[in-house]
Amino acid sequence: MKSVEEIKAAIEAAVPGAGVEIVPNPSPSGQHSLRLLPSHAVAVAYFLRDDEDLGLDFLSNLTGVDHLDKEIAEKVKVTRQVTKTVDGVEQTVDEVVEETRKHMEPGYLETVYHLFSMAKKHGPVVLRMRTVNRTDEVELPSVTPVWRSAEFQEREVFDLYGVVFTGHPDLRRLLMWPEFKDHPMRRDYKEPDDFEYEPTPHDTVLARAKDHKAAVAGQEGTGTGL
Amino acid sequence: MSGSLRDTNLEGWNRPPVIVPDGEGELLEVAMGPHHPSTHGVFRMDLALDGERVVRLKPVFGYLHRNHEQIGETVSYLAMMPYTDRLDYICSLTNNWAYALAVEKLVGQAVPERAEYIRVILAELTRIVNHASAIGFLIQEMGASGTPLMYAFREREKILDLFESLTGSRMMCNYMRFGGCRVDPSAAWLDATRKVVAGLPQFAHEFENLLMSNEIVMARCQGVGKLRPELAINAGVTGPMLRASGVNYDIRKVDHYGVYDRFKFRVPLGDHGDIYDRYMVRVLEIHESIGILEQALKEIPGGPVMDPKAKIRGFRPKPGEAYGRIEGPKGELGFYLISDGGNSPYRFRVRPPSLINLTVLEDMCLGHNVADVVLIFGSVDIVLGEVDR
Amino acid sequence: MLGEGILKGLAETARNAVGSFVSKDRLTTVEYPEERLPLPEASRNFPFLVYDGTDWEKGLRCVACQICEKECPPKCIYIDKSKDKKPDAFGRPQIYPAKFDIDISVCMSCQICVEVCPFEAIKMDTQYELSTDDRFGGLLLDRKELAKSNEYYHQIHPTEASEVDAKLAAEKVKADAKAKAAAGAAAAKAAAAAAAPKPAEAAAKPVVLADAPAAKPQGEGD
Amino acid sequence: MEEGLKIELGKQGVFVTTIEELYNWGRKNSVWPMQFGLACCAIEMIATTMARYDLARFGAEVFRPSPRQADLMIISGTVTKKMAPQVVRLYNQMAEPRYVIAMGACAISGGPFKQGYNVLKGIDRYIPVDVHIPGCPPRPEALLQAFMTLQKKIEEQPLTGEGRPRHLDAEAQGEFPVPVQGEHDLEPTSNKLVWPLPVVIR
Repeated sequence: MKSVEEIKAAIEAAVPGAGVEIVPNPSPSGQHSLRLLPSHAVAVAYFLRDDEDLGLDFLSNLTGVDHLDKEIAEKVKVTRQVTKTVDGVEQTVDEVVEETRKHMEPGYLETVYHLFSMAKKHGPVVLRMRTVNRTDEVELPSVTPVWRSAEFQEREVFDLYGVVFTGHPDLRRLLMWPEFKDHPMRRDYKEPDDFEYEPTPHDTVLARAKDHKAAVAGQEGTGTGL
Repeated sequence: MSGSLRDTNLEGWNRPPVIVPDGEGELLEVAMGPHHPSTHGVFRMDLALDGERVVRLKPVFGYLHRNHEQIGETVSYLAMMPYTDRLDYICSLTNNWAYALAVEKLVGQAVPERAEYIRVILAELTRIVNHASAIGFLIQEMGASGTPLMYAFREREKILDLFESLTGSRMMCNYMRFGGCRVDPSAAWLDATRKVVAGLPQFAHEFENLLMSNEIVMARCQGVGKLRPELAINAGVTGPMLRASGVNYDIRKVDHYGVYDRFKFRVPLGDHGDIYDRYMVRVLEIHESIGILEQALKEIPGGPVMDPKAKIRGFRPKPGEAYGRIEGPKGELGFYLISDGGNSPYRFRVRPPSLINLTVLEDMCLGHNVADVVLIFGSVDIVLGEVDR
Repeated sequence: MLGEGILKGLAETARNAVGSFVSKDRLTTVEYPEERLPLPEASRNFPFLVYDGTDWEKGLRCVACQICEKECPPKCIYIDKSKDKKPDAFGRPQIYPAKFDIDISVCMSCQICVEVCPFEAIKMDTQYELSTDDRFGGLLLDRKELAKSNEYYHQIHPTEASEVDAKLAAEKVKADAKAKAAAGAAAAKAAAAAAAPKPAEAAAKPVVLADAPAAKPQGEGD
Repeated sequence: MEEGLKIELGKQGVFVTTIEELYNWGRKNSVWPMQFGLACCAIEMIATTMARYDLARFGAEVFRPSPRQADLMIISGTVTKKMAPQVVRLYNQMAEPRYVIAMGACAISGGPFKQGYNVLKGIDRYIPVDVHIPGCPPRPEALLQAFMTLQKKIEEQPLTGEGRPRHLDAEAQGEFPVPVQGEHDLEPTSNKLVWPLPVVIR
């Protein structure tokens, strides 16, 4: 099978402006991935499926990943001009200072695709796409018209992560009930408070059981069991 | 498989046109499930019927959504192993293997030779259990209440006894570890397995005789629920269902995982892609599995079953990701793990063969009678624990 | 011929029906309350705590290191560490579990607590007749209900128990030798520099305690 | 009548019984379960009805698909929040006297999955449960034993007065409220009448 670099070159030759980016994977599995731009993703998908050499006719796995807003602290070397008194004379000297800068990296939702070829019996080729943010701009193009196997998996990602797939023929919740409002696999999802009886509470459960107890005590003034 | 995909027109993948009744009467909408005696658990199909014929079928999932993926992201790598048992609860050992394989890929862990042989033996026993009970359930849904399922379960009990004496539990084995297996099977266990395996061909033969040429089975199954190979590939269908449509794709042959390339076995392929072919592919796979078992039990080497360098507690893989997959009895079972260097995976994803095989359920059922829907659904061979996770 | 396949199938069922009178292989029914299948040695259901000697409270091998509590996948173990130390079955002062509860309405019988326990203190029981109509009292086992003697362990898992005993004995010999050596060295040292001898327990104590989780925040229960 | 005398008479070939005993004997030996499998434990439930364990020996081989014809509901597996309203509805549709066995950890308390967002932490939040079987999954023998526990319970029920079966009690609650699937969780999260919350003393 072609390497990721070759696939990238092939995609860029076939789909101008595809803007494919290689995401290296440091794990020994060596499954590096290609990040696509949502605007060209469907064209790239058709190319990958129909190309003579690649023939990736089988979309095996499609899933979402949630990345929260992250505060990144990085140390930057900054050159500053400092006024110093050297030998009784005031001078302006360049000085290199290390500074910790913090910036917020906005969170995003990511979808990951694992492609194989049944005709050529090779794979996987891993693709990724990102949404702009986690709140309002969560649209990604659907690949269901290209690979039918995406149909339920995209519905699942929509259900659990809240990625909206444009072009999906039937985008409804897959696992949760239709009235449900949240996206429970997101990392900031808060579960409903139903920890009424916990004889063996631990870590997160302990915290939630405590919260529940406090809430109940505040409401009724009566204590219940953990 | 005929030619490549490009000569088939998949642009119109959207379903065959809905048959609209001609004026008289209306479509009858039926919700089949979640409590329905024929479905394999809690599964619901919303059907629209024109008389007896199905004109629309929408599966509804989630009645057994147990949040495996969320739990996988909160507990440690080791603690997730027993949860994988409960994904496809008929075949816990293949689930164990798929998960162990994914983690081994993630950290580049080698597995001792003996452990690989044991894994093959257990996986093939599991495959026999699964296929036998799948056929039993299918025939039960056809109306033969009891007998075939009874025979399948009689054989299953024998294999389950082997699992219990090795792993400690009948169904939820929790046996494989990253870098090997938990306990070394004794010589007595291997002998007992040889004895059971020696009895299996007779069972397979009887099971075949019981049903294969039965006229009722043939009348109900042949030509019903056809699946075209092009659609099967495009819809990501895997396992016996894909092979029944005539696509030669068995991950044991393609990925060469474990020590499968040391064994001689054939991949049964169907021709028509109907219920009968799916059923026959499973029957033939039981025969092939028995062949693999005989070879594996003959050749099993000595040695450790666990890589001594493998870590069990405090397992923290370096950041990275891996997708590992095996040929489960139901199809391609994959685990996708992203590690951020922590105690538990950042993302834990199960690629469920049962769910994705159901993508084509509507296409297979359209135009058939309601009674056939139950059969077509049964021939997909799903387990709800894996569909909904 | 039409019907041939059905006849063939009927022949199979007939063979099974007749066979069930002559072959044990075909008549598999076990009449449960009266006759029981012997459980295989590896069989497991719920955990129990092993104690040495005769007094369950004194002989518990558990030292409340809380590793199993941390590793338990469904988090069904609850341990409270004791504040004081009590001598164990071999007379060494040890921390003991002041509270050790297992909620068997949650336990998934996965055996991970047994695997991670460095003290061979928790093992799997084979008892399965536990059905009860008492939801809260009957399914939360405390340390008294969990404690079973080493003899019982030998009864249900003979091979494994003998291995464990051998291992513990070897460990004890090693620890004793080490303690003796340490004491000897200390004595030699003391003779040279008149320093105080090291207590033997420090050397005998397994190293694993070092990474035991920190004590739980106090006061979550009342 | 004294137990000893009864046994003695039995030895002489005279069987003495009361209406109550006869009635309960009939009831306990014809408990028909509902064919209702939820998850992993359902496979063990099926195994119990199969050749080796043979539930038919207890007069319970007739698994009825319809709740109207069933006496016993074996909750065999995880009840999710999506499934809980249906389970309660099925229970409501069963005719009295009806019994419930919660088979396995998930049915009792949510079991290993109780940390999940879609898992109901025990079916006894909505319907009364008669027998709990711990285990994940319980062995078929454990289900048989629970079945015997239930039979014993039926046998001991008096026909009048306190503790009589619900079909003889005109005031017993017949319908149990079916929870509604709300925007975040089930509403209400439990039925306070059947879920008396215990206090765990720590």
